[in-house]
Amino acid sequence: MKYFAHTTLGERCFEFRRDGRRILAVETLEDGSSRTFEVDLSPGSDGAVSLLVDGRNIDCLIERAGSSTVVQLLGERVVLEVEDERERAAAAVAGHKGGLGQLIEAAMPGVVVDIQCAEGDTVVAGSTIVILEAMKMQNPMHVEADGVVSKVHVEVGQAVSAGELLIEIDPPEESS
Amino acid sequence: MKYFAHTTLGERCFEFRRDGRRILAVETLEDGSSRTFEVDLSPGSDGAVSLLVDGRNIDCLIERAGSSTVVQLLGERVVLEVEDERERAAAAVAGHKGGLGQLIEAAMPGVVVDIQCAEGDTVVAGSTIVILEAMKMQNPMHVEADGVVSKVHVEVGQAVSAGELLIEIDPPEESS
Amino acid sequence: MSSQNQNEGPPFKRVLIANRGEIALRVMRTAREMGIKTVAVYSDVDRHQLHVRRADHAVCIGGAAPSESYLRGDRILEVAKQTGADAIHPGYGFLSENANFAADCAAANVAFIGPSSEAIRLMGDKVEARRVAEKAGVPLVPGLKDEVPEEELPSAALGIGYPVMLKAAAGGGGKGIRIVRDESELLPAFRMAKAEAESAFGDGRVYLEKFVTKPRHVEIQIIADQHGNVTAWGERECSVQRRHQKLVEESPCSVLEPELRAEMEEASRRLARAVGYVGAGTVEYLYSEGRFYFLEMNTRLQVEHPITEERFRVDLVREMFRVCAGFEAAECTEPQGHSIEIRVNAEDPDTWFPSLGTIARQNVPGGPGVRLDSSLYRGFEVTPYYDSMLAKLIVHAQDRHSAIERAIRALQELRICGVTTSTGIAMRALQSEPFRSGDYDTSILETIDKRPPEDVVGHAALAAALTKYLRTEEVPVEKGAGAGSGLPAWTLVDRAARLGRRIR
Amino acid sequence: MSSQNQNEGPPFKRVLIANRGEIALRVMRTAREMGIKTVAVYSDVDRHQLHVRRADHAVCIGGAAPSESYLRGDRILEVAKQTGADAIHPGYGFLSENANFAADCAAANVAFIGPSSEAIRLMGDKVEARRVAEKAGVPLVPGLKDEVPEEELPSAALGIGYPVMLKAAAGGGGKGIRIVRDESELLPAFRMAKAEAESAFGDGRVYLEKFVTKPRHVEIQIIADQHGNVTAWGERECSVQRRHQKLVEESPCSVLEPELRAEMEEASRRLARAVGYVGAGTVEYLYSEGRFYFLEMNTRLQVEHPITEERFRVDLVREMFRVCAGFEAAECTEPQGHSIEIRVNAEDPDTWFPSLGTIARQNVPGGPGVRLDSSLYRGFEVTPYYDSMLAKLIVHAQDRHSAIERAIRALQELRICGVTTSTGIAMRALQSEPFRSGDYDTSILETIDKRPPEDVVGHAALAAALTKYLRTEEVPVEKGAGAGSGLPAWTLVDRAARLGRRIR
Repeated sequence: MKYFAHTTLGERCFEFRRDGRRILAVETLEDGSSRTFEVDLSPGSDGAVSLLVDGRNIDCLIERAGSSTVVQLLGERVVLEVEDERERAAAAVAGHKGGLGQLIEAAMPGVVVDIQCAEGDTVVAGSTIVILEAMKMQNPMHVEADGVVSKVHVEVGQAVSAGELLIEIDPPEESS
Repeated sequence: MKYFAHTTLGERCFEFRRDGRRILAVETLEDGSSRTFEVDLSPGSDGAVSLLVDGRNIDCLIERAGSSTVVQLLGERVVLEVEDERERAAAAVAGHKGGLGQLIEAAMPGVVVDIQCAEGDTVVAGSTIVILEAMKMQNPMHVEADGVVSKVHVEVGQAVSAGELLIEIDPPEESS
Repeated sequence: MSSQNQNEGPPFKRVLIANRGEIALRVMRTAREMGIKTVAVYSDVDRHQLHVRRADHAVCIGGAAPSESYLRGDRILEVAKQTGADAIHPGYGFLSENANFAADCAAANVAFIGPSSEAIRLMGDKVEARRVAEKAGVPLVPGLKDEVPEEELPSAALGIGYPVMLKAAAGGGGKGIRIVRDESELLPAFRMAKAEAESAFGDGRVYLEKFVTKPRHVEIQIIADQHGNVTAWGERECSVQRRHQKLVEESPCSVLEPELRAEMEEASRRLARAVGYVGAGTVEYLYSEGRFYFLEMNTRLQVEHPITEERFRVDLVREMFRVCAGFEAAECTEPQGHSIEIRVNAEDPDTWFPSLGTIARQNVPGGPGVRLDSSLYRGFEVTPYYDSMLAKLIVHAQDRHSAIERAIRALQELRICGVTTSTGIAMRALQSEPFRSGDYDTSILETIDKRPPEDVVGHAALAAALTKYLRTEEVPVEKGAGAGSGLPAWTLVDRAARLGRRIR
Repeated sequence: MSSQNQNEGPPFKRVLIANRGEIALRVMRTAREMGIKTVAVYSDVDRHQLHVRRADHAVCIGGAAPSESYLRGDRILEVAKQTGADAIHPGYGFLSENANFAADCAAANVAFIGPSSEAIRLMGDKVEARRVAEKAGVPLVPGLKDEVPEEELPSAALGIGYPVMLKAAAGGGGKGIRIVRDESELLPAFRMAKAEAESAFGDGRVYLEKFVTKPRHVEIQIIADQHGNVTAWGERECSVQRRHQKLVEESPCSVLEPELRAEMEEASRRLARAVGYVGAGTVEYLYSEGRFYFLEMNTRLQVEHPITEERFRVDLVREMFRVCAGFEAAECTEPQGHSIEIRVNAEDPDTWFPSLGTIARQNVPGGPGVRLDSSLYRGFEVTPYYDSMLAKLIVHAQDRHSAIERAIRALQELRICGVTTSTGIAMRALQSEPFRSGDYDTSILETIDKRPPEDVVGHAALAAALTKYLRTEEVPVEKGAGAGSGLPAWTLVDRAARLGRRIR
């Protein structure tokens, strides 16, 4: 079965095959060609996973965060999503991505110090919509995709807990 | 219920009583008098236990090792045994301590390089009875109490695993 | 000045540390080494924090909100009295620059490990501090305190030196600012700025100030004693900042000439003398292309003090205790090599939001030239109540190049699970061309590429895909030799922390 | 001699580290900082060891027994060739003092990071080493190589100087040794020793040797380059030993006068020159009341090298790479302050048996002046295959008193669960009067009280009793604030390790 890893630098596609203790990994490249390497995996009780890829060592620590996977290696933190063939097929059936509304939730407990929109406003991706104060810092929260504010659930001065719904945004009218 | 802690520096006797979040500890001293102090306990997911005894902090880490308790604090490692009143009573019924035979077991995996006794030998407490080689070191194993060697289970050159029975010693004849 | 004398004996009997986190631990370590007993104070939620567990005594002083605990000077002084503490070390933040608290300590006859209440007050008032600095001959950013008539503007600008900045009196946050590079632009810019300010703020006053190009944050560490000695311990460069928060600091500053360093040290000493300073203090400057301008003086121990300690092999906390107790300040030693500090903050590197959660595990770096000042333990909870700085990684090496390599190596060894930290962005800064060359300023984090390198992303993709394969196709994995526990071999560390919605 | 030049570039492309544990990590850290790629080799049971996980490449070379892996020079050289390594660092132990392996490396055109095969061979043969040392004017323990007739004995003993020792040629382990303090005792003692030796060993030969009173182990660190420069980096005192294994080391030696240090350094340089030494090496001496006597030369990196590194701020591994690549040895720097190393061995402090088990958790020390060179991680298994040294704790401070206090403070912070370690006994040594005063010798561990202090035992008793109370009477304990996980509040850490039968 194919595994697709979505990263900030594009998608990578792998297939794996057991060969005794070793695992063979086949990566399909963009031009359709592929390369194979031998992988030796050592998972540890300290949470670290040591991978030897053709003798080259990749020492990493893997956490799950919701649907994402976070990989720490060489002092870097890489956030990515991995999907297998079945999941990809299921997602395709479930409908096209995008064009859905957004829910702006509080990323941390804090106090709402500014709301930069009102219901009915058109907002554009990247714009600041709410500012939360937490840990003595002003934390702006941004809109991820264009849309129209359908509901504002909070007011300035209100204390909110992590995950609390702040604002609902509908997709822009022309695309829904 | 009373708790008795046997240490290398003698025995300590405590009783405890809940008082909301706090615990009151009463220590019975050797002269029969007692002293009371307030204890505030904070156990942590990192295995450490912080005790505040009348505001004085005792930061320790407690492990069990068989019937013993190992307490690490202030860079010291204290091995002791704790018994409650019920256990003490049960032990008293089960009969007097001592006078029992000893089993000399391998404290670690290794190779037997010397056996300094034969079956029928009288051995005295503290004498070396077997030497195990492990980690490139010669590790002498000692007799804990006087007795007579009743059975030697191993021979020189034999590899043994941790806990393997090496030698059995009966109590000295006059005392059994 | 005397050099330190190991036979002095403890300068205090018992010190209350009116702080939490890594700085409370930092102070306790030195106190313990000096034979001074320590008293921790803590809020309800901090019972299990290391600063409580490492203290000789600990007393709860109130609720989680700082205003109910760590800022309660009255309660803290009461605890000091109860526990017989003859000194209070305030750390940084909280009560450390509170002139009233320092005065209260003095009145209660408990030594405040810091300068006098008056010195704190003077340096804490920005206007007053500038006035004192100017009087002491410490250079300020040249500018006019009042608006001048249009006809006097050109000569005033010439006096200040181009480029200059026109600033709306009522402006803020960068609004209403115009940069003027030569005289021909001056009057048109002035008129437009005035009109803009009028319409935007209803206040047309516009001031003239030197525009500091390529500003770098460079600060001088001083220690002053009660005998009139003020010693200066070189500089720290803190230009790697985001949202005016320092992220990476280094010492020495790679572009500071010895003559200018001597000038800055001398200016700092003059300022300290002008306010009768006693204790450790830091004078912050803007450095720009061979010139320096006074920003402010911090009348306390600075977060980044360890890089000075590593280069000079001085224990600044020890010196604070010593000079406060009346001993003479230690003689300045010869600095060696290069030191870098990386702050480990619980925050998302993309959004710079605080990252809350529980520390599931951590791997700490070690080996030569690596120091970690950390408040972390397994199970540590990052809460919204306090500062998001969890730890400081400090390295020292023989030269700047080696120190950078060592910092990178140590960051590769450091792993914290359960929250997201700022170390990734520090790694980017350390590996960036501007930082490596030394030619950077306070804008560095805005200009560099913040994405992880491509090969690292590729390896992460492979590791993540392989892990999913093992979970999905349920292959019985032989445990790696030495793996130890009975955990299923491919068990992933599950994030206790709830991540924000950004990552989807 | 040149000072180090940061523009030299990496001296090697890729180094294979023919070792494991903390020393493999130590070498890798410097290699990584210098831009040298690293190749780890490992045995079957070491797949998850940190030295494998921190390397750029890793290759399995065989079974757990050293003879099947880390001692397989042929296999290791093969891996070096396969992976393109142009250098091999042997660490200490294993192949580090194997003259044949050094020769094989040379023949295979792979740089052996150490001296020539010939130098290893000469210094490895005790008789040969004494001969070379004597020729180079390095003082040996005075004594006679042959038995002398009774009538010549008094003048010979006078020449050597009292006290002298009579040693049976066939004796060993202290048997057949008699100490003679003045001439009146000499002949009677000689006759008795002879008779005893005859009856005990069937060999009546008895030799005369200087009896070294209050012996201290003091060693000199040298670095020699290929240009004839031999630099000496002061001494390390390693007299805190048990079973001839060092446990605590310090630098400088508290009783060494500068003149004698200079003499010892000069003698060490002469010895190094006599064998054409290149690389880092250590000349070990017995020091006794103002005199020193050659013991042996270790032709490799020493376990306790970090205390020299801390005082001189030199990276000895870096220097090994440099001189091996043909660069000139770094100029010696001025040493500062005092440094102490504590070895953390997995062993029972009473029986000195190795303590096997799995590391369930560890808390590592931090803050100023603390360095940890450790191979530990959570889940690390202490096996009987390899050395029981798990980690080294190194501290540095401005003077000896502060260094001792810092070492104690750091040991208080260090906690290792799952095995028993030697740190308790190190704590006893550091707190003992002989160590604190500096007036100690190699017998120190036999003479000091090894029991923990009474108040500590009392607190441990209370903590253990309270914990049992909570478990037994099953009181619902409120979780301490910040405790974090969902563990039952009073859950004890259960020892995975099986403890020996001594503790019952």
